[in-house]
Amino acid sequence: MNFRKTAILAAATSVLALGAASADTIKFAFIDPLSGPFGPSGEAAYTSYQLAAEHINENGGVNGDMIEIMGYDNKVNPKESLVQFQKAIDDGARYIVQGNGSSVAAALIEAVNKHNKRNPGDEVLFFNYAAVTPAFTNELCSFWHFRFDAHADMKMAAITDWIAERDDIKSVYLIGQDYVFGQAVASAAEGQLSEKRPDIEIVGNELHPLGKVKDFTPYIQKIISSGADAVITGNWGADMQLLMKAAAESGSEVPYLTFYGGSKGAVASLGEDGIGLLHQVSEGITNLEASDEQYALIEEYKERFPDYDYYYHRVWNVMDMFKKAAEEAGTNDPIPVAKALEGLSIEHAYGTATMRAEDHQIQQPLYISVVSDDVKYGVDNIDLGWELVDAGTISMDAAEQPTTCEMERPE
Amino acid sequence: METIVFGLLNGVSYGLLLFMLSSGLTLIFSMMGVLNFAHAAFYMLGAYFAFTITGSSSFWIALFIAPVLVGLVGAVVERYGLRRVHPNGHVAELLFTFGLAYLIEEVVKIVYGKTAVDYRVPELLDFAAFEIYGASFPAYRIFVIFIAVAMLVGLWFLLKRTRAGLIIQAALTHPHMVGHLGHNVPFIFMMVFGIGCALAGLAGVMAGNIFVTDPAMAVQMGPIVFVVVVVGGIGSLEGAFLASLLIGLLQNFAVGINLKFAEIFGFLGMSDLSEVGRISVSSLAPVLPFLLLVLILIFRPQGLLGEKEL
Amino acid sequence: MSETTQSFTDLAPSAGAKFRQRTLPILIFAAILFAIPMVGPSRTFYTLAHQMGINIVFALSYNMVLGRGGLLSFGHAVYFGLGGYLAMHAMNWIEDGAGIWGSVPMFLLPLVGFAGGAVAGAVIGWPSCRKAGTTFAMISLGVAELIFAAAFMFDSFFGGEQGISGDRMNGIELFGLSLGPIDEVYWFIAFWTVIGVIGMWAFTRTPLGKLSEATRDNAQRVQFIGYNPQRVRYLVFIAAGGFAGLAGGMAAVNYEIFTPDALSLVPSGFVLIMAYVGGITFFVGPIFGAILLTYMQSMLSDFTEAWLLYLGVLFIAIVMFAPRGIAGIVFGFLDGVRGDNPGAYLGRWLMRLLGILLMLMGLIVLVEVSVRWSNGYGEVYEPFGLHLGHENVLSWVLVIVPAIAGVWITKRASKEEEAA
Amino acid sequence: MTTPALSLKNLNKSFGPAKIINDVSLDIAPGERHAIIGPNGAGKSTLFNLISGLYTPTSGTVALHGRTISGMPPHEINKLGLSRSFQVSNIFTNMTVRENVRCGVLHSMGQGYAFWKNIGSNKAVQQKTWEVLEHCALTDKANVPAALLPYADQRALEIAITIAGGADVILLDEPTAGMSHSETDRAVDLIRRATEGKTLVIVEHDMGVIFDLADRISVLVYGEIIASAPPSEIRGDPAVREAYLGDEELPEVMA
Repeated sequence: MNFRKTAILAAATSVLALGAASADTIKFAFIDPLSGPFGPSGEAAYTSYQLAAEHINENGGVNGDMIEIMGYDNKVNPKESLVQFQKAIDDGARYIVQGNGSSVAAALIEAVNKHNKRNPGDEVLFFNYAAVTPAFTNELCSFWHFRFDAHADMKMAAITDWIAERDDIKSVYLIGQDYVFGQAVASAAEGQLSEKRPDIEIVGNELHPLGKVKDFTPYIQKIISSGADAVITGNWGADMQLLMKAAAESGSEVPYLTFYGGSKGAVASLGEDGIGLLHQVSEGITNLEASDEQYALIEEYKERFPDYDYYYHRVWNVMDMFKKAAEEAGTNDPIPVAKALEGLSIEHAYGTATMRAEDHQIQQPLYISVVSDDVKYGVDNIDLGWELVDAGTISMDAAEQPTTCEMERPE
Repeated sequence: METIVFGLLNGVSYGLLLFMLSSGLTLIFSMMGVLNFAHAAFYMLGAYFAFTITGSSSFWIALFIAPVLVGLVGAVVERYGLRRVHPNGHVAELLFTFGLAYLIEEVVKIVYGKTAVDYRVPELLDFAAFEIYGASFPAYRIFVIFIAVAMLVGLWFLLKRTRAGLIIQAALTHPHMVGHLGHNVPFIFMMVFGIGCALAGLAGVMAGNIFVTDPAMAVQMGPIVFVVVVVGGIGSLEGAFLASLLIGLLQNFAVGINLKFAEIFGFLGMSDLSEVGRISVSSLAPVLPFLLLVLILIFRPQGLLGEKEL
Repeated sequence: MSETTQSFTDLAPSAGAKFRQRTLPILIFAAILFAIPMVGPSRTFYTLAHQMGINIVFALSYNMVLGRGGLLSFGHAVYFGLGGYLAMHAMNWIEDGAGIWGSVPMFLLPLVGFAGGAVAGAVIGWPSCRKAGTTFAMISLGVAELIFAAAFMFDSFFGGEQGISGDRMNGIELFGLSLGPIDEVYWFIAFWTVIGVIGMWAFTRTPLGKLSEATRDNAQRVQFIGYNPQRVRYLVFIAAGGFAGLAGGMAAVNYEIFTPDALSLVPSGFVLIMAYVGGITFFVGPIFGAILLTYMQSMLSDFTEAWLLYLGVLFIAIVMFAPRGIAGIVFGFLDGVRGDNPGAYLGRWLMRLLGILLMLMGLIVLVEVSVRWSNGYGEVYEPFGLHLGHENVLSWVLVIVPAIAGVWITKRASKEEEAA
Repeated sequence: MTTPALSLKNLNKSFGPAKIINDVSLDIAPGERHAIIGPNGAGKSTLFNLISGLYTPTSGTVALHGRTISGMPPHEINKLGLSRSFQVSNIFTNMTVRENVRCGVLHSMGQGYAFWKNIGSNKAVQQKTWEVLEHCALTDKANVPAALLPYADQRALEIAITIAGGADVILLDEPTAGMSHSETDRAVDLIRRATEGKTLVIVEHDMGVIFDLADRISVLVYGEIIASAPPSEIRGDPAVREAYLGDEELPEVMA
């Protein structure tokens, strides 16, 4: 697929539909994997951006200008991302969106900071929709970076909040990948649990190498014999899927609270065994009560992109907040848009989202959901889907975390 | 006690799975000198073929047909690809399989899509065989053990009790001799490559539903197979068997050990605040095979049971 | 002839030939690098050119091991990465300005990378260079896996997943380059690329460089002319590690970030492909390979999501049909044109080219149609205004007819060549 | 008595149960041209491999100018002044003839493992390379890739590499094997000139060559030396005749 061409085509058709020929385009560079092993997760988001942009363009665009989403395949490699970043700037992009991989996000934040410092007048903004390392809105925070996903500590706060209400959970097992992110998840879990439920015992804190484990059965058996009542994991990709498969196979029956249980293919690979086992925390799920427009959107997405499910709800938040900010600022230029974004709130399908001004971290309610066979919308083209658990709605305040950000703002 | 029982059970079942996967590579590597980088890709093909066949008929048919299909693909690859590259030496052959691995993965992505397919354990075996210490041991894993042992016996019979096997065995240890025996060497090579690939395919049929059948499964398994073959020693199926079990057990037991380096080497004054001290044995489990590989190559290049050096 | 040969000087190439074969190509190479900024290239061009410069040095350093030394390594990115990481730390030390680092110009960072790569080569090479062949290849694979795993365990050096980043606009300026804007970085990359290329070319002309080739050809005989092949391999390995580290140092300045991915098997495999596709038997081969594959990696993905498939096909085609790589094709062509019957040669060559293009066309239609069919987004491959859906008969005609015609034409060209 | 150039003492070599070299003792004086003959499988090549360091003896010693060399790696032995050729051409196939010889010259010219010197700029190396090439009549083929040489020239190159390092003890393993008559004559001439003033140990099947070149001949049968004497005595030795019974070459020459 010629990503760029398709996007241009999509933009062009919507322009024609409106008959507005004179409009400029606002160029968004989507820098994420579009090939290779991580291609699917990039593509799921890419298609979401395309659809969101199409809808905005159909309704007259932003300040009369059309949005164009340009895809750049970074192969989840930080260096290649920087190459693609330069290409994007050449192609006229003023907004960068990226989400897969904290290493890539870190590289892009640095690159955007340096670019903006070295090229005044040509500033670009970076909208991060999925890289969750807390540091990006704490010690590494930047005026040019906005995060539209809850960061790891916020997700953990949601999980621990939910656990705190469940009196039947007396012990928790932590398992994660042995690198910065996995370690951060584990220490956040320990810290927050001891604060909210000091009586809960952490019966295991396991770190395994990233992407190297083929068979998780021994880990699961350690979990089972530890007698844990719940498991928390920040695992993603194959490490998540293989962990859950082994858990299902070994007859583990405690809730597994994951960050990425909703990622593509996870539910399908577990099948019925996932019911009641696999939990995830996210900013919205398709089976929540929502407006008819939202249902229509979910169905339209599924129809257009049958391989994927409506998962990246936050992509719509990115685009809607951008539109609102740009219209408040009265221009599509990055600096005024960035200033307008600070403190901006929108009502989205599943609640209110506010861009906190001090660290550019979005604040929104989070939901804990579990795999179920009694749902309106299934995922992975099977009948299983995500259902909100009891007391699974975590309010925006409960998930909010303090920040250490000391932001430097341009004049 | 629990640790030991779990370690043994999982170590053996995982080890046998590794053996299924690596026995084919041992055959190919020992005889043809080709370090087949695409071996794990054939394993992936096995899983995907089984998924397709299971969809249109049943797992039990797939169990027989899928490996045969993979073997045929392997034979075709040998006949029209590898044989052509053979005169350019082993490095060229190795690079050919290196490129082939890329290619198979991309073609699988086009044919089957980029995400995991829903390849399930057959319902007949989808129950817990027994339960110990609260964890259930699935019946399918027992079936895997059974198949792996059957395969070992079958291979052993083929090699020791049939004429073709004797030729192959001679060729395993003395590859240059076979040409002198007046046998059709290219044909034997094609057969060995095909059989080797079929064995990988069988492993794919068995493992694809325990793990995840997606285009990344080949890359995941790739390097570990080499470890088994090299550690076991060239020309030695027994070595590959031993190495598979060793690696399976090593990994599984290491997972059960929660000690950190600081606790082990504490007498050297290592603190658990230092980066080295923080590392725990269990977190190292998955990289242990590679450590084993490097150590074996440095100190015993012929492998555990091999007769000659690489 | 032997009677007319009076002294050894007659055996060596003449000064003119030396100039033509050795100095001139380097001068042309440098002149091209010098001329590039004159045409006012875009950022994309600069970025690609930088990546190419880095990959040229990296691929050439790999070929010191594979092409010149006969050692197949699956872990060459380890030296690139470790050299780059050291350079990255040095960049931050320069920024801090503590001690001696305050007086080190950023421009010289690749030398730090060189040192880092060479030290890594010296440590890792010690156990691994005792054996050549498959043993060496397997050790390199195991070591690469171990180092990559270690990269996620030792955050103080590797910086975890986010890696180590820095700011190149610090320290003393050399040649009046602040290294801030991309066109200033260009001179930095160009300078070190030329240094790297000259350095590695010069290496092939040294006794050790020649012994490396001798060891590759016949390690046993090297023992009987008084050299220890293990030691030759070891020293070459250190030098190659150093030049890989030099490339890493260049990358550190260019990207201002190093992450553990740089050490993984992926870049190690990629450098192998670059060197082999370019042609490992020629010194310039890896340069061709680095340029082509860098371009493919960063630009082809704009046109097709199946670029990895095309890369795989290219690689296999080179291994099967042109084991001497692109350089082999280029020099073979030049020899043929200068040969006895250039007209007939050119004819056969064009015919073969036509055949290959036809096969390529069939392949492209097949892949592009299938990819869109497989995605199921309802997109259709539309080259030149054609509408090639998978249900369209024309699509499959455009796959099969060119493919068969291409195979037939290439076969005929080969037959004619045998006859000639 | 002067120290022998090469001295073998009670040398034994076994491969598993097979005893290939059995208690061989032999002294070769400096400047002597010594031939070793014997039927196929007698252990001649094994003996060469033991002397040159490719194999380590099971027991016994080899001494070069009185210095024990058994157990040393081949390149150390070579540095002490012993060089050998191979029965099967063992050259650097992807290099030119000149580069092949130059590699052989390098070490004796003190070039070591240098990576800071240009190989082309050292006059002494070039001079010596040219001398060796001229000696072996290979100057007109100097820039031909070694793999493309005709067989006889490959054998000449084999000898050229062997003598290039200036060793004073030269071991030649069947230098004329597979050559035509005229080629053999040229080769013998070459060997004679190339080993002037040096100690030569040669294994050969061509008895014409042996009796032409050698000062002394040792007969190796089943890993044991059954006779060691000047050519004239070897001709009449009954033990040698018996060992060679049925072998076609020896009786013909001895007749």
